[in-house]
Amino acid sequence: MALRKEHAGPPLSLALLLFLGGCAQRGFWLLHPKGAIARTEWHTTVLDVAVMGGVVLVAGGLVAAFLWRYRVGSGSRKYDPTYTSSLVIELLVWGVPLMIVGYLSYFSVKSVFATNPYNPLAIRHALAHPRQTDEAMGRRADPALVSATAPGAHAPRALRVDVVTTDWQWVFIYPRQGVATVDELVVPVRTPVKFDLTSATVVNDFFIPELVGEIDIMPGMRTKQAMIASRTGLYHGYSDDFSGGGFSWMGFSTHVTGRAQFNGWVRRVRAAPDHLTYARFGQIARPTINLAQRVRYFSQVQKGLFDHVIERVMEGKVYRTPLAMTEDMTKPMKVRLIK
Amino acid sequence: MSTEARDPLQHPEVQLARGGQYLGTYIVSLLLTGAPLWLVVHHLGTPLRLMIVVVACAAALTLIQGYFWLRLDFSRTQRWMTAAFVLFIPLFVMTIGLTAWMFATLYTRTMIPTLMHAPAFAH
Amino acid sequence: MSQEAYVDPATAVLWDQSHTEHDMIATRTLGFWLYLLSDAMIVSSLFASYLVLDHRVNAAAGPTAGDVVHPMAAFWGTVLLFSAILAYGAAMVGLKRGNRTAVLVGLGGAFLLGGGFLLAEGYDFAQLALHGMVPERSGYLSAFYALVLYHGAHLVFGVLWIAVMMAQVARQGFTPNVVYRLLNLKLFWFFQGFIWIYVFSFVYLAGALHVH
Amino acid sequence: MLVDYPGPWTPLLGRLDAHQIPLQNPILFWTFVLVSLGAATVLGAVTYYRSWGYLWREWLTSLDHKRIGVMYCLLGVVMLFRGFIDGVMMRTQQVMAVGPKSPGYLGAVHGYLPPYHFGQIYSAHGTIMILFAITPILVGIMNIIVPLQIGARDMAYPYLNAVSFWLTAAATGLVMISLFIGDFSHAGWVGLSPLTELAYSPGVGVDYWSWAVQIGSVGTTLASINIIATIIKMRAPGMSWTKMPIFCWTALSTSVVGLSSFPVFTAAVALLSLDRYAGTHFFTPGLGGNLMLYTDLFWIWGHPEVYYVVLPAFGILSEIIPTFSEKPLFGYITMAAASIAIGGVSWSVWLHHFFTMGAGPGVNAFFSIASMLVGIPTGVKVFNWAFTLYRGRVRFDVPMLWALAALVLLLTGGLTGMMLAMPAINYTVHNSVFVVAHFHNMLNVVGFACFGAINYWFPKVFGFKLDERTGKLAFWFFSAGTVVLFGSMYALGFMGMPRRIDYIPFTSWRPLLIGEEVGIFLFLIASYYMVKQLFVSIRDRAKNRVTTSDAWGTSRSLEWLAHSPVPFYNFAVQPHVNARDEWAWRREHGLGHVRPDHYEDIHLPNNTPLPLMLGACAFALGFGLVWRMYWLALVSLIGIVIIVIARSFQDDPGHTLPGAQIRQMEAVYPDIPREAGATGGMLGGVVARHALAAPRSRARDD
Repeated sequence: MALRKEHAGPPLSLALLLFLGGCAQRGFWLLHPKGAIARTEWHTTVLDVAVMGGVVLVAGGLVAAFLWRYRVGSGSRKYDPTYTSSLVIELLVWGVPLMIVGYLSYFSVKSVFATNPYNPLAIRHALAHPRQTDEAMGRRADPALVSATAPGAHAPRALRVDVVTTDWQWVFIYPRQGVATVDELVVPVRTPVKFDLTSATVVNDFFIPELVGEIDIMPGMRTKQAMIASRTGLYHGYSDDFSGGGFSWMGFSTHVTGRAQFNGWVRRVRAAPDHLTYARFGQIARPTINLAQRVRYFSQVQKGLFDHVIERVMEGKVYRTPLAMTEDMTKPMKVRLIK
Repeated sequence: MSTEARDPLQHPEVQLARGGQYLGTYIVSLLLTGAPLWLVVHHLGTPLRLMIVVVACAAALTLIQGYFWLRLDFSRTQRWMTAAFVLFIPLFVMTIGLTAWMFATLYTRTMIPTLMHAPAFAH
Repeated sequence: MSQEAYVDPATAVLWDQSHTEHDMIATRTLGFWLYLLSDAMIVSSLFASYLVLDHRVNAAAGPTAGDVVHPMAAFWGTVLLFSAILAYGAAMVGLKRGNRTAVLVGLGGAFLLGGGFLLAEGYDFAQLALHGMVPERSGYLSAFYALVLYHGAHLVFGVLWIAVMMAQVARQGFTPNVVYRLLNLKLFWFFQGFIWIYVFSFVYLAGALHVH
Repeated sequence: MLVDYPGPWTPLLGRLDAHQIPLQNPILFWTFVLVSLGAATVLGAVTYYRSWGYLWREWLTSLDHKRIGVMYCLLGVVMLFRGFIDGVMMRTQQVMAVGPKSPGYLGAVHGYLPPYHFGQIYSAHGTIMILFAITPILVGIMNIIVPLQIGARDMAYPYLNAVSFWLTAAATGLVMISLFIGDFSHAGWVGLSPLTELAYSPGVGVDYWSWAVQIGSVGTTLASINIIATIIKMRAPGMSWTKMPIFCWTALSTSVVGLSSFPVFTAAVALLSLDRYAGTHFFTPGLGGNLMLYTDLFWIWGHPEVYYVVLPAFGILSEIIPTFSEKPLFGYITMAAASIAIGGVSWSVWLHHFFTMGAGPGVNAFFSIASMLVGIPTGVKVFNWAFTLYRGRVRFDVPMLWALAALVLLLTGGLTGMMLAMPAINYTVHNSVFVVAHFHNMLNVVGFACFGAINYWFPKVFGFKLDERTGKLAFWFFSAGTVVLFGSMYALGFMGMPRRIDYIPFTSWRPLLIGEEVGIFLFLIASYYMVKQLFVSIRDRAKNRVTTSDAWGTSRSLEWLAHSPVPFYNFAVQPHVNARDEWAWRREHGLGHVRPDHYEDIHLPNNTPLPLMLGACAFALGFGLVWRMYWLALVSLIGIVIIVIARSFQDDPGHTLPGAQIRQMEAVYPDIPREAGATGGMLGGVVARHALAAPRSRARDD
């Protein structure tokens, strides 16, 4: 994997890291990835910024130097209006960018496959080399994972989560566990998580900045995403593609927990009284703004609900946005607000 | 400064008209649309082969009609039109080709197989 | 790089001496040709839409290309359309000779044959609609109607334009303005045949083949 | 009633009824009051000064490319201001609505704008800035400058030129009237699909957006045709392709891009309208629609559109930098080649706007590489500009300041552009404010170039320079605002902040949002100085009047051979071109003041109100369709057809200006005595026809 090399990028990238590291630790989520995918993405960023930053510095430096040297009143006697072309310079200005673009293209293609949402090689890499991965994140390697991925051992079984977005909430279905939640995602640490995503209404975008990059969530279609989290903690996820009036409130909290805590959480959800049938889903899918991001649990999920949502959408099922919501801008929105 | 003074009928673009070529192109056009039609209607070949024939006939017709009807050649009168047309061809190809390509890869990934291959929701 | 040829300032020509005239007719036809090409971009986006939506998923369990297209009927349309173009070609030959009657007869022929094509197409679409194959039925049908009817709409416009040009030729004779409009109309009319090649091949013939 | 939509409908008024005029909304109410007062003032002033006749004869019915260009620019600047106000409102909302404890006003839960109002504002901001501000300004500049640079008397099709302008104006009118009658789209300037479908946007907002952009894009396509044909067919004798000014090369490239891409946009939005009006299923999620198809078609246009606006900006920089470096452009041939290459490559990169769609890695890799390729010719341009400065004599006049700042912005924009071209990076910043910062960075390159161009060519069009001191103040405040605002926005991008949110859930984003607010405040100060610059310049126009054709003394291309202000016939006799920088060549060889030895008759088209009427019909068509008043749409459509046919029967013969009269008019110019120059009037720097038609006692022979 090229990602190892990127980590030891040119000194410029280190300087940049230092500079950005100086920014407030909290908030600059992209700079502090907590998962293999996000880390690959960040390292690609650093590499790209370092290379292009060099080009920009050279170009900007040239412009600044020439402006200073040849400004009127600089005393420069080198005024030469006939200097209007040079084969060497032309070759350089075409050739060098071409080489740089070639160099970056190589890494671009490589990182495309590393972060390919349908089959991210970065996760395979993280599973194959847990020690490297954890050390790269500034952590001691997890002995459980190291032994689990030793030759002959089975990698931790991936967790499957089906994600359905509505106007404007998130429904997370855990098909193997048979439970579901609204607006809360809980996953175990150092375990690959595989998402299937679809939307009941309009296009959304699944994004947890510290863990995984974006993937579109489209009605009537099913996209996939995969991630692995290397540290426990609370991370913020939200939709990143405008989906109407409740878009700004369309967030979900992502808890990355230890394996035991995860199992405990699943047991807690299984005790919830509510069941998620297609009819119940229809209630959730009515335009609703979950202002306080109140979390709801469902102890049972109708089998094949995810596919059924897609099928119904393909048949033409829509959850209409009421006219009053869009027309009447002054009165509070005539929409279900969960406060 | 008046083109009006000149006889517009002497304009080279008016003089491009050629009755014989028009008629010949007409006959060839009917042949090149009729022949693939005949093959297709009578299923004379595998779909792939027939599709190749259809594409080849369309391409040939493009050249023939372009040259003999629209007079896209490199004469002084017509060269800008020809150049514009030739420059547009990659755009047609990219618009259609790249779109088809990206949706082909998208469909295989995002359309659920059971729904794709069966008339799943025929009631 | 390329150095310019040296012009001696002492003897240089500073102002136009040749009294070059702009060739109004060639300028107009070039602009109109550019318009046609930009219009062809609309057609190619419709083709792109058609190719994408010509898929089992997009038929929404409704009719697919094989059920919708009637290649034989489309071929008779093709004959009518190409004949209309040939008639216009005859008018252009007449124009070259300055023969007003020949131009009017050619235009009249193009008018009737183009109108015939439109009637045939209209009949075909009426049949489809009667069988419930309306554009609202599925994404595929929407794309099919949009593509074929966009071509048809051009022919409606073309037929209207031919009528206007017949009036202008009859009233004004071959003034430069009438001549450039006849040339533009020629480009327009011939170009519709061009586009029809693709509609016929990739909608009607390919539809009959079921290769998707 | 073709499709099922909620709400009442009457045959006469369609969906329109009294409560659609949102007077209960205080923001819109006061806007309405202010706009009405402003309009009343302008109309009153025109009436008071009895200028209706002048306005009608010299502007509204004019086919003169310079006047149409000026009207384009005026329209663009007004809309730039409107879009800017939208920007101020968005920044203010975002800085107010941070965290769950932030208060709400005027019916909003947080801040002062409810989500749908905020959605309309950002959609209007984007649509206006790109399609109705920057595009008209650039088309206006090309309209004025291209014919002058190639030594032509007018565009290839003066009538079509006016039609393009009035279609653009009609579209702009639709956007503006949506403020006060009904609402505007809330689905972004891109028209997010399927949010724009009737099920999710049941109001008329999306219809306003869709008809406005369709009418506007027809206008822009026609303008592109005009510019291409003008450059191909109307060049002055002697002007071979390698002697053509570089701005014309970029205008050519940009117009090719516009000609080929705008139709795709029209098609995409037209199909959307079919969905909304005829119940088809192009982009619906169900029943066989494909919503990504819209996104695809949109960006097939959308990305070339980016180059459509940036290429003329590059051309402007390539004109300003040599002038103020007193050197010819470095690497002319490669600069021309790079302009064409950018236009060409721009056609194969559009998928990078939806890398996250989930297409295969091969597709993403292809478009990633294609997108990066654009960086090569752009880099070439930057280095060639740098070497234009090399061994020059660099002066820092206002146009040069704008141009140099644009150059610097281009560097940062290029850096972030290369980031967005890599899918792995794109996945983390797509749809975040990072993207917003990137394209504002790039559009600011265009904006800076436009401000530079306005300062640079103003004396050519109006005969006097813009005020230097206020110009510099405006420049510095604008630059500071750009750095602060978009620097903060880039940083917020690294925090992962999504674009288009009207409520900010995380308080950690607040400090940078305050930074953005400070930035927009700096813009506010800059716009004050811009207005002041215009005011001061017009007030002191006698002092700032330019007395030679070459306002800057070191200009290079052919437009500086024409008088300042340019007379309505441009060049009394078409110049014969001998060199690449013809004006510089003549100046350096002492030929700058050599006049033609004889004058010939000039043939010019007559004014006509038909383009204005076409625009009015297009507006009525759009308005009728928005409100589904089908009778109005039908009547105005028939009106359009009748006008087109009527024009073809009219066969306007134009009018001829005798050579003797031109000799008299030309006599005014040699050293432009102050009083004589003043005859053009304030706006009529493009010297008014009637003022010159009268014989002049001071007229003398050359």
